[in-house]
Amino acid sequence: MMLPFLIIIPLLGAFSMPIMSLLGEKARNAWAILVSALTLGVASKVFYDVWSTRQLVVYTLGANTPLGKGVNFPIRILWEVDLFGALIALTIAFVGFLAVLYSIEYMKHDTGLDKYYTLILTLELGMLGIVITGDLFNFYVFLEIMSIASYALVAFRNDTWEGIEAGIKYMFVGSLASSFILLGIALLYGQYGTLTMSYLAVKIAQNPTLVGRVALGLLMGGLLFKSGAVPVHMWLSDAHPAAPSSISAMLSGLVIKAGGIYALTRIAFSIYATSINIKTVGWLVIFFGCLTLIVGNAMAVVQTDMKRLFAFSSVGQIGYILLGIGIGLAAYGTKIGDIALAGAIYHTVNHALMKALLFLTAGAVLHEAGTKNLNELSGIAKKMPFTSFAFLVGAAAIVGLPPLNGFASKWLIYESSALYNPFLAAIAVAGTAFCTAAYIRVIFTFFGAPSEAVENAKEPGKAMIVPMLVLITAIIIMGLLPWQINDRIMLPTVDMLKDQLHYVIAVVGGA
Amino acid sequence: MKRTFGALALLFILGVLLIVAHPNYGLKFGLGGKEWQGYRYTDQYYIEHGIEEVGGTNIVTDIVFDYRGYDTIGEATVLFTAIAGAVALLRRWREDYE
Amino acid sequence: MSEDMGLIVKTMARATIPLIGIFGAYVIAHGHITPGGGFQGGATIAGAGVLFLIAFGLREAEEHYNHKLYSVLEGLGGLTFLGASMLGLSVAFFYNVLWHKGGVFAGEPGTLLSAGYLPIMNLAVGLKVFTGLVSAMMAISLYRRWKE
Amino acid sequence: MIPLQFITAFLMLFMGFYAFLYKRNLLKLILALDVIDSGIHLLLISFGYRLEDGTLPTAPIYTGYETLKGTPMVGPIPQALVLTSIVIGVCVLALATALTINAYRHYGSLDINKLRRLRG
Repeated sequence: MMLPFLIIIPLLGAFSMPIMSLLGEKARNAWAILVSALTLGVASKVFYDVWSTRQLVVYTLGANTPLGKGVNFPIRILWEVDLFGALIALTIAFVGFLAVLYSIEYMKHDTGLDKYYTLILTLELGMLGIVITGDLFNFYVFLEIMSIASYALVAFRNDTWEGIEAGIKYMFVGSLASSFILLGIALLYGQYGTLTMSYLAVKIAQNPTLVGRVALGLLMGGLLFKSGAVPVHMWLSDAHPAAPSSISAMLSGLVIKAGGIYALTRIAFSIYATSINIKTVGWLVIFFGCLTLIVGNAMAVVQTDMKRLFAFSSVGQIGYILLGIGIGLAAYGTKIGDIALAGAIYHTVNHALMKALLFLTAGAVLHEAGTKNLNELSGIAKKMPFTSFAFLVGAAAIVGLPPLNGFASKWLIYESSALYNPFLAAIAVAGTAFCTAAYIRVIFTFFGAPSEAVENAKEPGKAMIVPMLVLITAIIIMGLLPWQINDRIMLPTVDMLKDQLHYVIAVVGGA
Repeated sequence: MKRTFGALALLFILGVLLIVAHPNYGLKFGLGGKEWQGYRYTDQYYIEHGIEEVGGTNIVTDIVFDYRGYDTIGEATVLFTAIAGAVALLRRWREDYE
Repeated sequence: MSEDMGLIVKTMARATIPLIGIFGAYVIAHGHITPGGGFQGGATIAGAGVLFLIAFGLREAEEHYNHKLYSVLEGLGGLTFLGASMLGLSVAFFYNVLWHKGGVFAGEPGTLLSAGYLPIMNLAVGLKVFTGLVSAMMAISLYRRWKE
Repeated sequence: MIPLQFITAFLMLFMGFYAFLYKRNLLKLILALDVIDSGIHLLLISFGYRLEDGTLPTAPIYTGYETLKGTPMVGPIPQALVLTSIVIGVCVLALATALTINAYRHYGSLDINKLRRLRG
């Protein structure tokens, strides 16, 4: 079974990095690329298995069945990979591989690089661990691995004050959020005695108590912190611009998705789906989604720093995804809920690709022109035609122009919000208006009159061009056949996600 | 303004948690025979089957390394990452090399 | 760190550091029988490292501390841990094959060589925690003192 | 009545979050992180306590296998979870210290309000 290798290979890569760095830079870089390429291979194999068989994969660590001898409750940690987890794992491995490839060239002038590659592999490992685990405390441990690796990587350039300040703010907010999540998990263990998500769903369904609701509130609060919802998004608008661009591509594209959105969805749909009045939780998530939508995109318009603009637009897009999940929760049984959820999941994958591309282009511009300030960067298209083309594709996709992949997922969210409650559709469209305004402004600076900061800018090296090229082709391919993707991948994902009964029987029924 | 909002939220959380800690609304402390079986059935399983399934007489280490060994390898990775991060953050600045 | 801790502290440190090391090794090796384990034992031995730094000063500690070696040892500890967990991969990722299938590590519970791969993992984690904590301590104490 | 263990755990949590609202020194905030972690650990450990009709429980370690077979034992899972969570707390503290040392070198002060150059 290939599933354990999804964790073994990055772990092997991370632990052996100090040894490989003894053999010199070339060997270390090649080893990092090899490990992330292998992880991508394993992730696509796992995704293909789950997708072709439409079967939930349950893998117990340490025995064949999770249940103890002669008892009906699970006692071991188990992995429970459904289509949603496998899809996000594939996105993580794909964007992670491109980020490692990109940072070979981009981080060439930095010091302390063998620690950098250790941290980037561990960041990818943490996210992969979150996405496949079926045990709540294990989810917390891998959330901490991901968070600690991202704290260190945000502040990796310790000789710049932005890096240190953003790192400290990100660390304190992140640690508070993790403490909330640990408190929620502790309360759940205290009340129900088990840590396995599926058996917890059974116990909560049997006697939903006040402790269960308080724990859900704490977990939701912690995870909204982690996914950068509005009242607590300040860390995100500082951390993502200050990090090196290959890292902010992974941060914006993957970390807030695997550590925030995926966890929110898994807890809401696989543990608590039937045992709470799901409408209020749905409306709560919708409220935060709309708030994030408006504030994120509105703040993006007024930014002068390119990467801060992208960071705020990430906050805005997270608002879309939260809106989709909120409607999916509020209209739980109906067709509208399915469409909204399919749109949210589809948008998670799309946004990961789009935002990674945008941050990689910003990195290329920063690498060559040396400045992020939009006012000084006008007219860069003449000097760096390919990067500007890449930026154009990314901006068009994120705004939602038809031939590219952003259109399909945003359209699903519009459609479901319009059907469910026209007021939400109005907010969603307003958000897109702000987003379009922000990106048009950047496009104009790209194609304006060349300024002096841009004189000596030229195309970046090959290792930075290839990831951008791959991302462009991925976005265009996903854009050309959106409805096939939606029907064959996204809707089955939604069905498996909402099928809580099967999620539970796969474990408790003795896999 | 932000502080007072934060303080109010904090007091609210403390109040909710204290309600949850009350025996007849939520969590119980010092559980006895039948209640112990009801609430801590997994602990009871480990105490009874720990030795024959793992072989170590220290049940906590049995759990840490065999039943929940995957947590501990995640744990070792957390330690590995934090040490790599701390050493990376405390390295020389680029200007120190001149 | 130029001032010296004096002869008394040095001789006391010379006397106690080996003892702390032995006690830490005991806690690691007997992790699966008596209270303790890889993490606690490794931290105890790292305590001996801190005592060495305080008693003998930074310059002395810097000579004995080779950063490359410590990070390689840390990686090695992690790889041993991973290797021990992959022994039973045919059945499942963390399958305790040394205990279930008998062999050297399948002694009577309570003896040293029992509990399957637990002793190997304890040693690996002990090595990892010791080298990790000492290299973190040295990184913090050497910060900006590399010039003098 | 609310057991004393839970009250102490939640008060430690309250102290930790209080420090984040009102204290400005970075080192105090780092210590507050540790206080919050210790509060949650106390809460977790107190879930494992067991009282079998008055007899005090022992640690779940079978030193002499025959003698301890029947005696009530404290729950081992919270101890395993707290062991993992303590090491996570140590790692967060190590990283926070490294960041604070660099911040002191950049800003010359440990006051978090001085770290305001990035518009929040």
